[in-house]
Amino acid sequence: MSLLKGIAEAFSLILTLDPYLTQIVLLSLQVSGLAVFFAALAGVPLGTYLGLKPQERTRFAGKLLYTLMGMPPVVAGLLFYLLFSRMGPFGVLGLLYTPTAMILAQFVLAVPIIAALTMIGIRSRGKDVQETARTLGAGRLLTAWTVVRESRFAISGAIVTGLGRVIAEVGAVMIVGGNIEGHTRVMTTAIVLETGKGNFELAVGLGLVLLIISFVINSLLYSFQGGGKEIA
Amino acid sequence: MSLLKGIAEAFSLILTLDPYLTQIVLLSLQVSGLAVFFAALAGVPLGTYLGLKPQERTRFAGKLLYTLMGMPPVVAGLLFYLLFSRMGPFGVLGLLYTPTAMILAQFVLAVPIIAALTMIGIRSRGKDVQETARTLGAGRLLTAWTVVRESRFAISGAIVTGLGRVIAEVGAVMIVGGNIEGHTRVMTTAIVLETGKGNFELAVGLGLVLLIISFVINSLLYSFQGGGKEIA
Amino acid sequence: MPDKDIILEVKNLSKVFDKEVLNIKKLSFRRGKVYGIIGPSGSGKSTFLRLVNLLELPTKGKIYFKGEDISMNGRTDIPARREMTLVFQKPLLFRTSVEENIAYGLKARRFTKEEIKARVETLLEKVGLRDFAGRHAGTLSGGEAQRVALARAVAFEPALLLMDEPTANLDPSNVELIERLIMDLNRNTDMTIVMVTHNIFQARRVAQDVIFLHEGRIVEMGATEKMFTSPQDPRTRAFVDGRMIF
Amino acid sequence: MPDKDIILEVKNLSKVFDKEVLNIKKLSFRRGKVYGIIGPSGSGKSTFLRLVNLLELPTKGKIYFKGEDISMNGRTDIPARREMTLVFQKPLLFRTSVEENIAYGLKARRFTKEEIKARVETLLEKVGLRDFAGRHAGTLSGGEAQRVALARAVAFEPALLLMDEPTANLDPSNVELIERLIMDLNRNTDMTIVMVTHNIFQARRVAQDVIFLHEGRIVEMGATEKMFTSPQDPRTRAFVDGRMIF
Amino acid sequence: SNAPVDKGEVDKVDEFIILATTTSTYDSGLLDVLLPVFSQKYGTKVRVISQGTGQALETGKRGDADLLLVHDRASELQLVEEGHFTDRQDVMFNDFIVVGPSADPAGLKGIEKVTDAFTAIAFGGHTFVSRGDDSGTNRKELSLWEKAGIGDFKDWYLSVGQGMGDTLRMAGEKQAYTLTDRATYLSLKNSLDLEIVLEGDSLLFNQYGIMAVNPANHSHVKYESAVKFIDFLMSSEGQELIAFFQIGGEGLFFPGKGVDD
Ligand SMILES: Nc1ncnc2c1ncn2[C@@H]1O[C@H](COP(=O)(O)OP(=O)(O)OP(=O)(O)O)[C@@H](O)[C@H]1O
Ligand SMILES: Nc1ncnc2c1ncn2[C@@H]1O[C@H](COP(=O)(O)OP(=O)(O)OP(=O)(O)O)[C@@H](O)[C@H]1O
Ligand SMILES: [Mg+2]
Ligand SMILES: [Mg+2]
Repeated sequence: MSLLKGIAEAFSLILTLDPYLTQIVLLSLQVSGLAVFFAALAGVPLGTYLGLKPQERTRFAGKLLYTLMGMPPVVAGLLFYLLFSRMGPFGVLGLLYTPTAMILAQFVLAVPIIAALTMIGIRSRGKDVQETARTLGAGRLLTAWTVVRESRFAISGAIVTGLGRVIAEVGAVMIVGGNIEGHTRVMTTAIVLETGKGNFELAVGLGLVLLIISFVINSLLYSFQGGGKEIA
Repeated sequence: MSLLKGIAEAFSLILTLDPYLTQIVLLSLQVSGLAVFFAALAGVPLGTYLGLKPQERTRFAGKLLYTLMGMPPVVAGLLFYLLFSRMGPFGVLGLLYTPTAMILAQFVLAVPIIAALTMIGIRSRGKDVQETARTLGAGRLLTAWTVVRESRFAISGAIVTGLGRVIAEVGAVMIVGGNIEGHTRVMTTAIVLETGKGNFELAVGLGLVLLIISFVINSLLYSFQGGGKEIA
Repeated sequence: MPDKDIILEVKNLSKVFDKEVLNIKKLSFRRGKVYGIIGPSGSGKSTFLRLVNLLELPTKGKIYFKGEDISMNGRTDIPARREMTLVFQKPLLFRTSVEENIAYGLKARRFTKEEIKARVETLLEKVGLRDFAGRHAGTLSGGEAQRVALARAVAFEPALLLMDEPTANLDPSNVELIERLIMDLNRNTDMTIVMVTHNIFQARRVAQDVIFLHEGRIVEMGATEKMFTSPQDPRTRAFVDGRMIF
Repeated sequence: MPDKDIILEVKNLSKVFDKEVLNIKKLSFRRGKVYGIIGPSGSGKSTFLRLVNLLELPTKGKIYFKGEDISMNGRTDIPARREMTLVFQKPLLFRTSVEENIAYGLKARRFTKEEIKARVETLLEKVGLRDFAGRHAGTLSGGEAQRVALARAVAFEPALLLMDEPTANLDPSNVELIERLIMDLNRNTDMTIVMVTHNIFQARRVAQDVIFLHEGRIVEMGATEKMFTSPQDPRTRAFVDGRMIF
Repeated sequence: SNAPVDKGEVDKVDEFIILATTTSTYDSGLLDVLLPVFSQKYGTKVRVISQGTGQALETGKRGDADLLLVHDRASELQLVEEGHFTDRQDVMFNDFIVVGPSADPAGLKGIEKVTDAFTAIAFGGHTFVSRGDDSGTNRKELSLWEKAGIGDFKDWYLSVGQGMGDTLRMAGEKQAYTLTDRATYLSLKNSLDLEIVLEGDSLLFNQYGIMAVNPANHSHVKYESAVKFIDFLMSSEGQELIAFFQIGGEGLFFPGKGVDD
């Protein structure tokens, strides 16, 4: 197959909404979307809390978050495999090779990313926002909300970075998801499989979709970061 | 296998420097180390150049870098597969399934990360450093060197982020490396393989090593970023 | 029962960071007056304001606001805070419109929409930013931002207005505008105003009483004119003399 | 052949950003004198200094340094730059020791190690930072940093020293120290000093000639005392009168 | 062999050759026995890429490997016919088996014909894990479903797109049935919670073939070394190594050709 011909065929697969391809893309978005949604629910408050503490007093938490942020997806996959396998402590739940297991693994990968980046974002300005809100008589809740709202660009950036990272990863979803067609097969695992099988049109088609999604995610990220800076 | 017993055996594999494990770890370090070394040679100057330009004039380059930074490793892997396969345009080089191909794929993944993060780091202070150097009579070369040296924390952070990202990725090295024992088998591909084969001690052992490496990398990153802030 | 006219009083107030940076035996502020706090860099001026506004907790000592001890138990979330405010030297404006910024404290106090609108309008007029309501705060110049911050602080008519160097680094016309605003507030409201300043001319122009801090302690205090014409403490004299080269 | 004593001269100098922010018909600076540039915010003071130091390129016009046109061809990397320097309002110190900072310009000019060591020592003494050579620049206070920046700028004895508000936001004792340094340089060297300042008192204390800028144009210029005692232009008068409230 | 080797010349020794093989041979551990002996003897290393048979055939057709060890005899012969590969030999055989949970909910243990067993699985809706990776085993499995007359796969049928080892592991985790080659099953048996529930049907015969990539299509392939490797496997030494390879006292492969065409 020539590269160009493959890309052309890939485009036609995308434009005709090939059902196999569509279904994989939707599952990817669903799994990573849910994982990141829950990760944001956990990570944003955690990052905000840490970001408002003096840096000296969160040195350990900061290091821990950074370490977890660098957790290789395959290691997270392995860990969940051992936990969820029938011989493992949570084997009875029967979660291995289900989308739930994939969501959990990606959740664990995304939480430190979102929390750490939120923490950094809040640190740059959050303390001042907090104090300003307090001088103006804001209560705890309004203060917290103001801090989050004032760092909305950084926080959006954190969430989008998390999404970009998990939607593109293959190690964890391969190990805990098992790449079951129609059930746990997502874009990345499908690309690996179809490349191996020599179905290059499909592989390239999926690659293009993934690339477009990454492009959108990173455009968002860039405008959040750029935006954050420009509006000061 | 119980999780704890597995970890104990994994430790003994690590401590006795099991040759299979050692060799895989060393190859990982070598491949990712070289990829990041060359990526730094390309990415740091590029990021510095862009960081010194007015932000308005690098909007496109910035967006492009961010997009490439989010390039999913499997997509990079697929691309290099199609290029390096014998039927592909660079097939004659015979690079598919070699460490060189893995280094190239990881290089391509690391360059945008290093360039983009360098760019951001330089932006925060580089313009002022450049002007200060120029007011003091520094020539082009000294000025450039001063800018880089003054942003050394940001740049180190960028490089280390790149290293952390590529050493943990599995999609690209699996596709272009082929996971050949003793030749292109790195930590991440080995973990996937050994998990599949049920060699959990080995999988966990490799996972631990990878985790430790990530831990070191991220501690460095944290201190670069924290350090950058504190020493101001 | 303490003097009804004393809005703020501190006793044996001490703050220790690495070392003790503030130690004030007794100091009281009367309703409706303007106070200037002067002192060299690092003398504890900002720390004092932050303690009073409960942004920091005192290491020791008591702070009475309207006769009530507001520093007790380390609790900082108490109603008295809603009756005072502090304007930082480099005020932070929220990343919203000028209007939203000024309305912030009013919303926190559940003022009605109409009331808020009316106050915002009046204040913008007063600080010379009549057409700025819809502007994004990030687009303001330094002097404009400082004026918005002041408007935001006085919008809810606090009984006590604390200001940390409100005119540092502004150009003369902005300095004049802000000083006029302060004097206006003093004339037309019952507000007690405490302002920290590096600028002794400014203290002289605006403040009725001056407190001179040095290494965390009150070196001298009293009516402004008296401090300038006949300083008692040699350090005050040195500082006041310093103006000759300023 | 231009006057040997004129170190800097600009002719028809104009800079357009979104609109024209500077437009100077003719202006010259003599060797060994101290000039003050005064004007309201946004009047183009900083822009003028940046143009002279070739950090910006003029939209139009010529800049002559020692009689040589240094603004030609848009080239900014020319030898004349090594004979002048500009100290920013908020100087940036490199993230190294104080000593390394001061030595920077000397190293760029290939001074010997011994010469560098000697000069750094003398200068540290002069700016009152004798034991600071080994200190990391990041640990300095604002006033200390400003003094190091000044030492760094004069270390290589530029023929032209441009300063952008060198004492803004410093406390009086630091202001005095820096003004003394400037007056020292004026007395003991042949350096031409151009300083931008908001502070008209400072101009009066330090500068021999004053240039008053308004909306990018020179409104008035001349000997300092004359400008203050009998300003000709109504705008100068307003500004000089403004000092009454400062 | 259609590429005569001139014994007069000094043979060029290649540093390595690339062997694309099905995951079932790879996961069984057989190559760990064969390759060192070959490398020792000829000074040529063998780099192994483990793929499904379909992928391996694709890799070979593209010239990204030098020789293949796979098990889909019909396709192999056709591709040799089409000129993609040469020097094909029937190198060894074993058989496929159906494995499943010891409880055997579909009751396969009493069934002899694999097509009946598959019918029982399908009608009972018992979970079946398919490799779904276009491997030899996968192709065999698909042909068996076809023979059983079943074309309607529902929730109970999991196509996982992975190698034999992973597929067995997944079947174990899911307590499901799957079709596997005997060698891989035996090599992983101890860490699996699966039993053989059906074996011996002649339909389950599994022939492995070895063949070289045709140098006429890809001039870069190391054809001579590939032929050496094929000759080595077909030699009495190679065939004995295959015959004596055991796990837990059981032989995994039988040398040579199993059934006449
Ligand atoms: N959070 C803190 N941790 C440690 N030391 C502090 C802290 N805040 C203030 N200090 C120290 O307390 C002392 C008084 O600081 P403060 O900011 O009150 O001085 P100031 O009078 O406002 O000075 P300036 O005129 O420079 O603003 C200084 O020595 C300062 O370094
Ligand atoms: N890079 C730039 N792009 C666009 N406009 C600029 C730029 N730099 C300066 N200006 C504009 O040029 C005008 C003059 O600016 P300049 O900084 O020279 O003023 P200044 O007299 O130094 O004021 P200040 O006293 O506030 O420092 C201002 O209106 C400013 O907004
Ligand atoms: Mg202060
Ligand atoms: Mg300026």
